[in-house]
Amino acid sequence: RGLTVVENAIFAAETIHAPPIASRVGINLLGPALIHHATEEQRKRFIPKMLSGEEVWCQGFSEPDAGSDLAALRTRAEPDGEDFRLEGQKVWTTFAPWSDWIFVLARTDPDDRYGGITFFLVSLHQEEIDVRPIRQITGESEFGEVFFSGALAKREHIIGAIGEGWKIAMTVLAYERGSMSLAHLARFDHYLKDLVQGVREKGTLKRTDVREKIARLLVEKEILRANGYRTLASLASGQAPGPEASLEKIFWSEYSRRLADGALDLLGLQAQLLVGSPYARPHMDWAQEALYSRAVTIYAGSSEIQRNIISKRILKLPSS
Amino acid sequence: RGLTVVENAIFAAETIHAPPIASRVGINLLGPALIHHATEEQRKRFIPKMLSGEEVWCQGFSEPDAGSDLAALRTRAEPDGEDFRLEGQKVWTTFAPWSDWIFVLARTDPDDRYGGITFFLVSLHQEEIDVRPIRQITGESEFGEVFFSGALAKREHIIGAIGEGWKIAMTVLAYERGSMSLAHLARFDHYLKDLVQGVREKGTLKRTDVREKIARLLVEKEILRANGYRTLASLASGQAPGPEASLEKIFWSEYSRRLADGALDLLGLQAQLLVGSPYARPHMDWAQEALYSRAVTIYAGSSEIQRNIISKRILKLPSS
Amino acid sequence: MNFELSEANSLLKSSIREFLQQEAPLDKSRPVMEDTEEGFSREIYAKLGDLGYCGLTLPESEGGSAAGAIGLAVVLEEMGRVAFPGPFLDLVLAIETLSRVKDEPASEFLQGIVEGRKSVLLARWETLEDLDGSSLQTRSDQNTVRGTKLLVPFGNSADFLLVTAAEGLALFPRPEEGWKAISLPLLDHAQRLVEISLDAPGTLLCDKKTADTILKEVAQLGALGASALLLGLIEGSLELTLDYLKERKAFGRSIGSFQVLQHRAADMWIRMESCRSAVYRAAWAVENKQNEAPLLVASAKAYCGDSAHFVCGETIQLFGGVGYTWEYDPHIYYKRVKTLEQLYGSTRNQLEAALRSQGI
Amino acid sequence: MNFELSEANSLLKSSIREFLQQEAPLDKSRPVMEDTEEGFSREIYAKLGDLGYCGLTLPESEGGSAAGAIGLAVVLEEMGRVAFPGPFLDLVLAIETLSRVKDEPASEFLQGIVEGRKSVLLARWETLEDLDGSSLQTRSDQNTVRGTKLLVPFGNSADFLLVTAAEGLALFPRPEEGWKAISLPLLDHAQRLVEISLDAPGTLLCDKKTADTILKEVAQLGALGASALLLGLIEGSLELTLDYLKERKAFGRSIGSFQVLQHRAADMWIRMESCRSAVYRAAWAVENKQNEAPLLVASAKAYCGDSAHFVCGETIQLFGGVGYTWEYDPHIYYKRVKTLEQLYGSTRNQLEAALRSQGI
Repeated sequence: RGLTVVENAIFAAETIHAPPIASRVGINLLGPALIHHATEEQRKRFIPKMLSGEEVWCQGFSEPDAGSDLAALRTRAEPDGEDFRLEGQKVWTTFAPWSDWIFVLARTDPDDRYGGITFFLVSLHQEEIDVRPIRQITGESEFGEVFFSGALAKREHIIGAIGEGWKIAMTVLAYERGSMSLAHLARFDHYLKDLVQGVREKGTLKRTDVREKIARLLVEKEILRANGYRTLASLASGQAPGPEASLEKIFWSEYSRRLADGALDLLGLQAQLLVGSPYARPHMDWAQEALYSRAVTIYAGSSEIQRNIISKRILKLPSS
Repeated sequence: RGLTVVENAIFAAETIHAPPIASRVGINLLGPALIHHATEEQRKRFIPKMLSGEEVWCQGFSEPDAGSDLAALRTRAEPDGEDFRLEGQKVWTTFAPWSDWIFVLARTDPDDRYGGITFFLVSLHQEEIDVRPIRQITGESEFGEVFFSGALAKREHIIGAIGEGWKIAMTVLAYERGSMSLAHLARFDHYLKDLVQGVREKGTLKRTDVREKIARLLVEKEILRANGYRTLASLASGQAPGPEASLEKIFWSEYSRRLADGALDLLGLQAQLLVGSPYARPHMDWAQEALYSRAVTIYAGSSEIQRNIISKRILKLPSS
Repeated sequence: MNFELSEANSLLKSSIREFLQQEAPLDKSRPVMEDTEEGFSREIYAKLGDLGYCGLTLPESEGGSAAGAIGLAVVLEEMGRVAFPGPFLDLVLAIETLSRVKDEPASEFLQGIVEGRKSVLLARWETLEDLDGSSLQTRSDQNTVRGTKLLVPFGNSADFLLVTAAEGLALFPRPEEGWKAISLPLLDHAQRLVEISLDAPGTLLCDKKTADTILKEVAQLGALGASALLLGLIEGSLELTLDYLKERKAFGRSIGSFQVLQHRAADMWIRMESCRSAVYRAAWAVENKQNEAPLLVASAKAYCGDSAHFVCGETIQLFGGVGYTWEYDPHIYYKRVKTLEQLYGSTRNQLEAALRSQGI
Repeated sequence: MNFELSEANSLLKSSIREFLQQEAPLDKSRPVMEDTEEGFSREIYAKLGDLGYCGLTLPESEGGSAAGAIGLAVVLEEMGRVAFPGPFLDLVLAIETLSRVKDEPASEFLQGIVEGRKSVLLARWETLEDLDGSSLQTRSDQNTVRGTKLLVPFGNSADFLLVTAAEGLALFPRPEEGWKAISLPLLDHAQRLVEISLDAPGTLLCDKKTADTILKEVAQLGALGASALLLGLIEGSLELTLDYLKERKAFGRSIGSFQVLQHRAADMWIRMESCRSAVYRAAWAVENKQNEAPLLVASAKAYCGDSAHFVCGETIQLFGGVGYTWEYDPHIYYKRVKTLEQLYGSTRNQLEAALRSQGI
């Protein structure tokens, strides 16, 4: 029956040290959606191979003109007998180059902004799909673009009903925003240790300016953990995550930037030396992390989008 | 012929140490407007007594429902033979309780948001005007509300033409925002000296966290000075201040908050003791300054209004 | 760890909230802060005593309601929300100290204090730096206490003082003679901080070593309590802000519809929720004697202090002109925050304590 | 003080801008940064030499154009705007050093360098901390230089090195033997930082005392130059941002119409204008040998560093997804800023220097 949310977070926390394992997108993002919205057959068909890593998943949500404004997506699903054919393009698809399946939001009704979106599971192993990696500012290519030109999307692989895609996507995004923060904490614990060690070796750990900055990073990390436990407690008690998940997404992503910027400040040029270069920190690539930390406030709903959600859906502030 | 802008700033810089002298509003704010827009007679009538301090001026712009949105002002000027009668209320009028004259923006046309505003010079010594002081969070009452019930506003004391009030008000606000920052610098130099002295006496001037914070306050003060010189140079070369003045207003007002907050952080509870209380800093009332520094980002156009001006009028970013 | 309040604590929350709405809504409290010499209402404190709030944290055996650290946080959060004036937290800390001194002279009259009939306050500090109070100048023998204590909140109203002295902890009934109090007016006009010079009869309750252990535990409770107060102040201040954003109009629309102000409010809300997580996680750790308690309490105090400064300061900004007037309430919250940032372990000291707790 | 550029400097500004638009617009420079070993185009540097830019700050008597500190700032601001690759500033600093060493071996070939035919670079640092270079391990006598220098920007491409040694400043022609360079790949892929180990013939140009005086003056010019580069990077990055804000659409409107992004852009603009004031006020003070020069240069470098980090970082954020791709330009600016924050007097060292200049 898939992982429970708690197991999910623990799993993520345990695996975070390992190099990004491709099955994480499936387990952490699609997993909860299947548990909440899929049929028994669909779960039987997909969850075991997802857990075993036999089938690797990627997420087909964003499009070149539908980033922050996800509902502007234009990928079309045209009926073809029982099934559908996909026409369009997805972008920022993490792990796309190594995936077997993709879960896709596509339009089954061009005129209904939200109600016209359907959630498909689609095999990437077909000629009508072209995957091109995108190079990131780190130099790596963890994600890519996916082009659909008449790709087959089977009716039996639609999750929920036709037109329910937006609702299901919101579940996926909420889990992406919420339950992941404990997973990131494992990274941050590890990083902060390296920073303290680096400062100690540099001989500046006694400087009060250094101490204050490290203390703030330590304190905020504990706040992040407290928030994470709270979300986890409410998820564990069965509630699907709501707009509150935006708090966690903002907090962990902006913390990760403060942490990396802090390290570049406190460790100086050493933290900008790529791993492998002489004098670099041996076990922590601060340069890459500093760049990566610029991405996390953008993907899975930018900080700006999260603040819109909070002010509109939680604080109920009026629209102009 | 009134003070030149340079003299104006120097004058302000020299007088800033003295207790707020009531003639400053007239000289710094109305002065430039008279020089740019008044007739020779009007200048002869008003500027000498303004400079001598014989006639004290206050500014009647804001209203209870026209703060940030100044053009929403509703004080009416009804024709009465040659002259006009004022009906309405002004608020946040600095020095109102001690003033002889007030320069007022009033509506001569209810239907023309900008073009319906006229700039009047009005004597406060008449029964149809009631001035009530407003108590501030510092406990003092430097400003007040002014109620007009049929107060006489003479045609000969209109500055510029009827309906030109908005344009003239913009000159006043630009000078208020621009040329004052060097005046404030004199205060900030004085305050930062006291902070350094206080920290020295506290014995924490050697702490690197304290040093970094003081250094940033010192550096930003020099940036503020550089900006001020630049504005002054362009004003001195004859240009009336434009939207760029918003930069200065934002910088000096937000700096004054950082400076006061920094002192309360670095001096600890001592900085919160009111002057006169044992153990307080003898010559600097940081507690009052900390409160006052919350006001400066609000009056003369809040920081939010200034950023609107910059993004719209300088960066030409589109309206939705 | 669970964030749901126990049934007992939810009940506690609703009762104290109801009590404060009845007895001390801000409009009733403001005249007390502004126009009375003592700065709080003895009458209301007596009622709090009758209802058992003063003995909140004491075991039932000592006439307390054993509400523990979480219960204390619940009550103080509500008091912060209405900026409740007076030395409630200080009273609780003094009572906690007394109850930890297992010694007759203490428990003898503890009852009267728990019932709010008499007040006792801690006089710990001798410098402006709120530090651990090592190297004390105050001297005490079996019969007299001699010295000067700084920063006694509402000290002028105390019937008894618990004084830290070089020899240990001394109990000091307010005398006719040999008691000089100088008030130290602060930015926060609701505070009644005094410096007290003593030279009068008092009793030594325990030696320095015992006193230090006890005061360390009590200081942790103080920092936790102050964090809960700060959380409450944030809640009260943000509530004012949201109401104002919704009703105030400018440029022909409610100012709450401007995206810049919406995001500011979102940031304030994020701080509030994060402080809540921090306070209750720390309270839980203290109540359950977790090893991480020192880290979590220090983190909560430091983070709540910074957050409250931000939230209550932004409230003034978002209120615009009226936010700077005495008449409106935002300054009440802002000023209270400024005092709490410094007392019960200043932000700077808590940050250092957090590092130490991790051996850094 | 006057912020209007002199006629000569306005002319200088338009000529260098035109030159860079011609020879080194960012789309032409990117392959040079990304795919070449040296990381810059010798051809373009030779042209800069021919046009007299390398000798920019030298007196006419030495074949320079005596543009002074303001002229240098003007040129570097334009180079920053297009993220011009290579060691131009380092070249100028080395030339300034040589011209200050009034000594035959220097001026002898200075001409060739000023004309951009040969390159000379300073090798000052021996630790990762960019400090004043006291306690040097490198040794030099009349005939040889022996030691290891860290952080020589584009050092691999130098024909000559000016090496700081315990005995003074040594000139070091690149030999066949006794020269070992290890590259230190950085966050900024356009950088070519190397560590160089030397054990080969070189000439001592002046003693330590003279060297220290000269290097102090040159370091001031370096900090000023880096500030001007940072100002230019801010301008280039903000320009990208404003164009993108105006053309990119979301939720059916241009994203530049969202108030939150408008105010972000306003903050970026405020930083840019403030950096401009700071850089030209400092340049003016250096050129006119004002006493406040040390304070103003330190302030400019520290403030421009912080501001550029903010502005170029926000550019990535405002570009959204594409801002994180290699293909788009924001990362070029951001990465360059990160190196400049650390070199030519790190922000931390400049803040300390600012205090010292005021006797604090």
